[in-house]
Amino acid sequence: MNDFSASEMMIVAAARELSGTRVCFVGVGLPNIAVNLAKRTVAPGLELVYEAGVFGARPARLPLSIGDPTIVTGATAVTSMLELFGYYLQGGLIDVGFLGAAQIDSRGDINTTVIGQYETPTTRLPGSGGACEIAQNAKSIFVIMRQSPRSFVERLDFKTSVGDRVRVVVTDLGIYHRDDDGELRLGSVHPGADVERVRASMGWEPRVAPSVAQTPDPSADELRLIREELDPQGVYTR
Amino acid sequence: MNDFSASEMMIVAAARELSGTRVCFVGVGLPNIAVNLAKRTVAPGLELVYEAGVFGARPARLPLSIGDPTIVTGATAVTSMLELFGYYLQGGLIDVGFLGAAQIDSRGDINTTVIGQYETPTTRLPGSGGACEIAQNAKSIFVIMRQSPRSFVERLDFKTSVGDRVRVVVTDLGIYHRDDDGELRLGSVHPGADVERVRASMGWEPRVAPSVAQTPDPSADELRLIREELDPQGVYTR
Amino acid sequence: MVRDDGAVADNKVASMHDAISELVRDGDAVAIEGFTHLIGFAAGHEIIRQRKRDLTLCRLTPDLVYDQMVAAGVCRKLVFSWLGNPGVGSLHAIRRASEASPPQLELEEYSHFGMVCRYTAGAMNLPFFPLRSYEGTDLPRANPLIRPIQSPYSEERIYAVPALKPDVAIIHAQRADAAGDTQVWGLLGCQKEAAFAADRVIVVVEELVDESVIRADPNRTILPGLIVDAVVLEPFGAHPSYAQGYYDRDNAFYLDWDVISRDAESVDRWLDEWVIGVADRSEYVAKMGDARFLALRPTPAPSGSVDYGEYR
Amino acid sequence: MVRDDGAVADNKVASMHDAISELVRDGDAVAIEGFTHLIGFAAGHEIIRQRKRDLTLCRLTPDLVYDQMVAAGVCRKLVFSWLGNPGVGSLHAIRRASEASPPQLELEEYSHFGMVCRYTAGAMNLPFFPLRSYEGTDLPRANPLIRPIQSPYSEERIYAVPALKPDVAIIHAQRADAAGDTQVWGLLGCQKEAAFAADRVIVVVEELVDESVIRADPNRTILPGLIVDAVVLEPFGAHPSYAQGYYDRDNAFYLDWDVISRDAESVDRWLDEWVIGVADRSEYVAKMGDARFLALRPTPAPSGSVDYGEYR
Repeated sequence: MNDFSASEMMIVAAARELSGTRVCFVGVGLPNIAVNLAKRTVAPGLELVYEAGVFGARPARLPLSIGDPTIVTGATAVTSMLELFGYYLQGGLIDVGFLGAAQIDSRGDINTTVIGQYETPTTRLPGSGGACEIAQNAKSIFVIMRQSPRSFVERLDFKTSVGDRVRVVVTDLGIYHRDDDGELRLGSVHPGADVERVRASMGWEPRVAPSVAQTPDPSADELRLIREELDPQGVYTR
Repeated sequence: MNDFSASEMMIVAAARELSGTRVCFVGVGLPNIAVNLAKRTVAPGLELVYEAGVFGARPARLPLSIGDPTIVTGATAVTSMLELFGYYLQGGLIDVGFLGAAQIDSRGDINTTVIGQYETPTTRLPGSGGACEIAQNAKSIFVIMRQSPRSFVERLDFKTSVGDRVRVVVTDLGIYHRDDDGELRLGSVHPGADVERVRASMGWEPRVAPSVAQTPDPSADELRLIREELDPQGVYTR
Repeated sequence: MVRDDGAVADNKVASMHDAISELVRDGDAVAIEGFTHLIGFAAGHEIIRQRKRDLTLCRLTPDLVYDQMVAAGVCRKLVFSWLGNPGVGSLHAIRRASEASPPQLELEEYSHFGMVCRYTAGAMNLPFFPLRSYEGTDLPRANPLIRPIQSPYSEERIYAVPALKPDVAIIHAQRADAAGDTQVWGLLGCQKEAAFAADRVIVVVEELVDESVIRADPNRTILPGLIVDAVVLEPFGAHPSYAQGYYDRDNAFYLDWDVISRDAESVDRWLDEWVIGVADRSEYVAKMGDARFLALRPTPAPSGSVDYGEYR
Repeated sequence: MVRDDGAVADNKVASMHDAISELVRDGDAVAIEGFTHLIGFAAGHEIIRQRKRDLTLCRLTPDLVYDQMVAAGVCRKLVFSWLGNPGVGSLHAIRRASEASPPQLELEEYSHFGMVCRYTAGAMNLPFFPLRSYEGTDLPRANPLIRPIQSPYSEERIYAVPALKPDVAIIHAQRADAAGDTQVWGLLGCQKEAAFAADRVIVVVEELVDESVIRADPNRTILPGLIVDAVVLEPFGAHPSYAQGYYDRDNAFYLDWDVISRDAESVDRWLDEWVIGVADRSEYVAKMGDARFLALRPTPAPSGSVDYGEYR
């Protein structure tokens, strides 16, 4: 058995869910590594789209931010943000969008705006960015986030993005899919976790699949790709 | 006295009216020659804009159509038509737009759509093209057209473009400006014409300036520029 | 086809015959866009040869290509904004059809900006696009799809046009790679908007280039292969219109058409000889003769190169 | 300045000091745009040095430049869509001001696409722009300027945002000529829209080039000199952000700022040393040292040249 970090497990789990996906709106950090891992494993035809205005990026290094110059050089197309959001995203060409969340609820609705009251927040978060329209226009949404009773909440302090199109939520403990009536359902727990620990790490009583699987360990090949090619300095994965 | 054609007189009269103009939406044919003549005489800072998507054109030859490749090579900027019409025209950057007309009325309203009933026209004309939005968004409108009782009409068969921003109408017989209450007023008659002949060549009783001027003849220099540089083959001017 | 990143790219290269045959269907709304520049004559002629029927043809300026298609009987309806032979005069075949009693051709008309906004709404998946036009004119009465819209921020009322989503867009371009990543320079018209608005896209190019040529200058790309269904290599496929840097507009033909098209029979003879009577565009080009195309060739005017920088 | 066509072109070249002094006024709405790429730090620092007051600062991502400007006290209100240190964490100075009780900074927030649409409406002189966003979220409640709009073509209701017309837009670019004709490659963000929407425009460039360089590739032009009021030559003026093909993002500084900005006093010290304490950007560049900029230089990746053709 390989030794691996929680971040590596999240990346691998998200990458596997991208099997066969064609067009993916990439965020920085873990989603970026997950998408690049998927492209090298389960989704070789994957096209990377960055909200900054890039389609078909082929970054020569791990992008440091959402708008790194390495996502431009060698890309298929660079466009204005009006066209990227208008023609690509709102035009319906994005299969999967990745979102992070400070808070998520059982419906997949997301808060990235404030903790506390909107007018007098205890914590001012970054806000929507493109999340609000990505959630409404990408065909499906992947969420990658660590779970805890503070992040998996019964009631959001603010609804920044709707959960209607959330398909998968990958956390440090397990994998959820949205079921037919729109509730997140725990389908798999990662190695080292179990359903009880998952339950204790969230603010609502989760739906649980009849037979919860254990997420397969990251393979040696997946770990090698992450460690040697995608994040050799371990910026995001250690 | 120089010998000159009616078209040459129209070109020269329109060019003189462009004195000091900065940004001009150019059409093909006579307006194109008039604008280029103005740039070489009374408006050296004139920027040529073509609806096809060109700002700051510097055509090396007389453009054959509204979208000749010679308006692109060496231009300042080439844009999509969305941006040309949206950011330049609707954005309020165009000082003068040129329009032609099959019919015009005493308010400067223009018909370029049909003669006869719209559904069953006796003559199907080209339609609006960009005229309708040029008339609404350029700061002022120049019309160049030949006048006759069939083109200067009391009642348009169809209103394609509104006359609110029409400033000058140059015909083969004279020059009209729109007066304070929005009626075209004859201010000048070309050499060889007189007020009576003008009156006989239109479908309404025109307002006439208290002292109608005679349009000065085209100068030798103006004629040389037209004949040697702008339309050496005489496509539009003979 | 294996790309240098190891992924397998679609090879969408097809003959014009196959592209039109598979992607253009009777009854379709078709947009062969290109404003004076890069007009897809080769595609239009192939549609005539394949005797497609009941097409709704969309274009700002129907130009000679739609005049020929209307004359050939493939078109039921035109959606347009300016109906003329640019710089020359009328489109006589279209006029004959629309002035006939009863009219042989349905017309739905906008202004240039209205048409551009319609494609843009289609590309953006918006139900409508707002614009400042039509106020005080007879156009909204002539076309009830031009409708007023109230600003949510003032008492101001402007106009809207509805999204236009053609079944097929056909775009002529200077170059593309086999996956359909397409680059254009010179006039851009509204080809990008029309293509993103359409269900299916055919790209016809002067040159088929390696993917690396496209990726060296990603700001020059107007369409990603993602939305392209077929790539057809057809040099001189925009003749008698022009391709910036490749060939000039063949103005003599625009003048000739003014004469040919004044009479229905002479149009038929022309179509028989130059469209129906040739197998494809390369036969048309051969028949036109090298000398004609040589005379249309401009001298070079290079753009110069910029540096994107390699960031590793 | 006499151009080769005999016309006299405006020479708009100015020092950063004069451009900011003449064109940015207390109380203005200012947009220093550039999405991760070409962020106008040199201009932001000059605004701080000139102690402008009560500015409304507009930007999708306020980034470090607005964090510094807020800390320096030039800003009354932010209009934005994503408030963070990209790839690093929070903007601490802005958080301190907005989490203070009572808040020291007014916030007006949209989404990225909402901000882009606001500038686009401004550029197009439209009162609003429609978009598919905000449905079912709390954002329209938090910001009542996000309003529903009914399609004139169906029962469908989407959302609209109002036009944003800044008093001043400040755009950093790779190159421009003396008249302000400006070219950018790499990420384009929404600089074109912001500039066309603004009353006044300052362009800051890495290189001042002859008009002939611009005119050789007109499709590369994002702004015509027509809408530009001043052109400032300021190499490395976007540092610590980047200029495609010229220098890389100085990520070490983004990480450093995360530490510096956690404490108001250390921010003041930094501003004293690197902004107030230097006369201009060239002094800042000299103080940073050549080695730092040398390390940010990419290797070449040329776009290649295309042919526009000379048509006479």
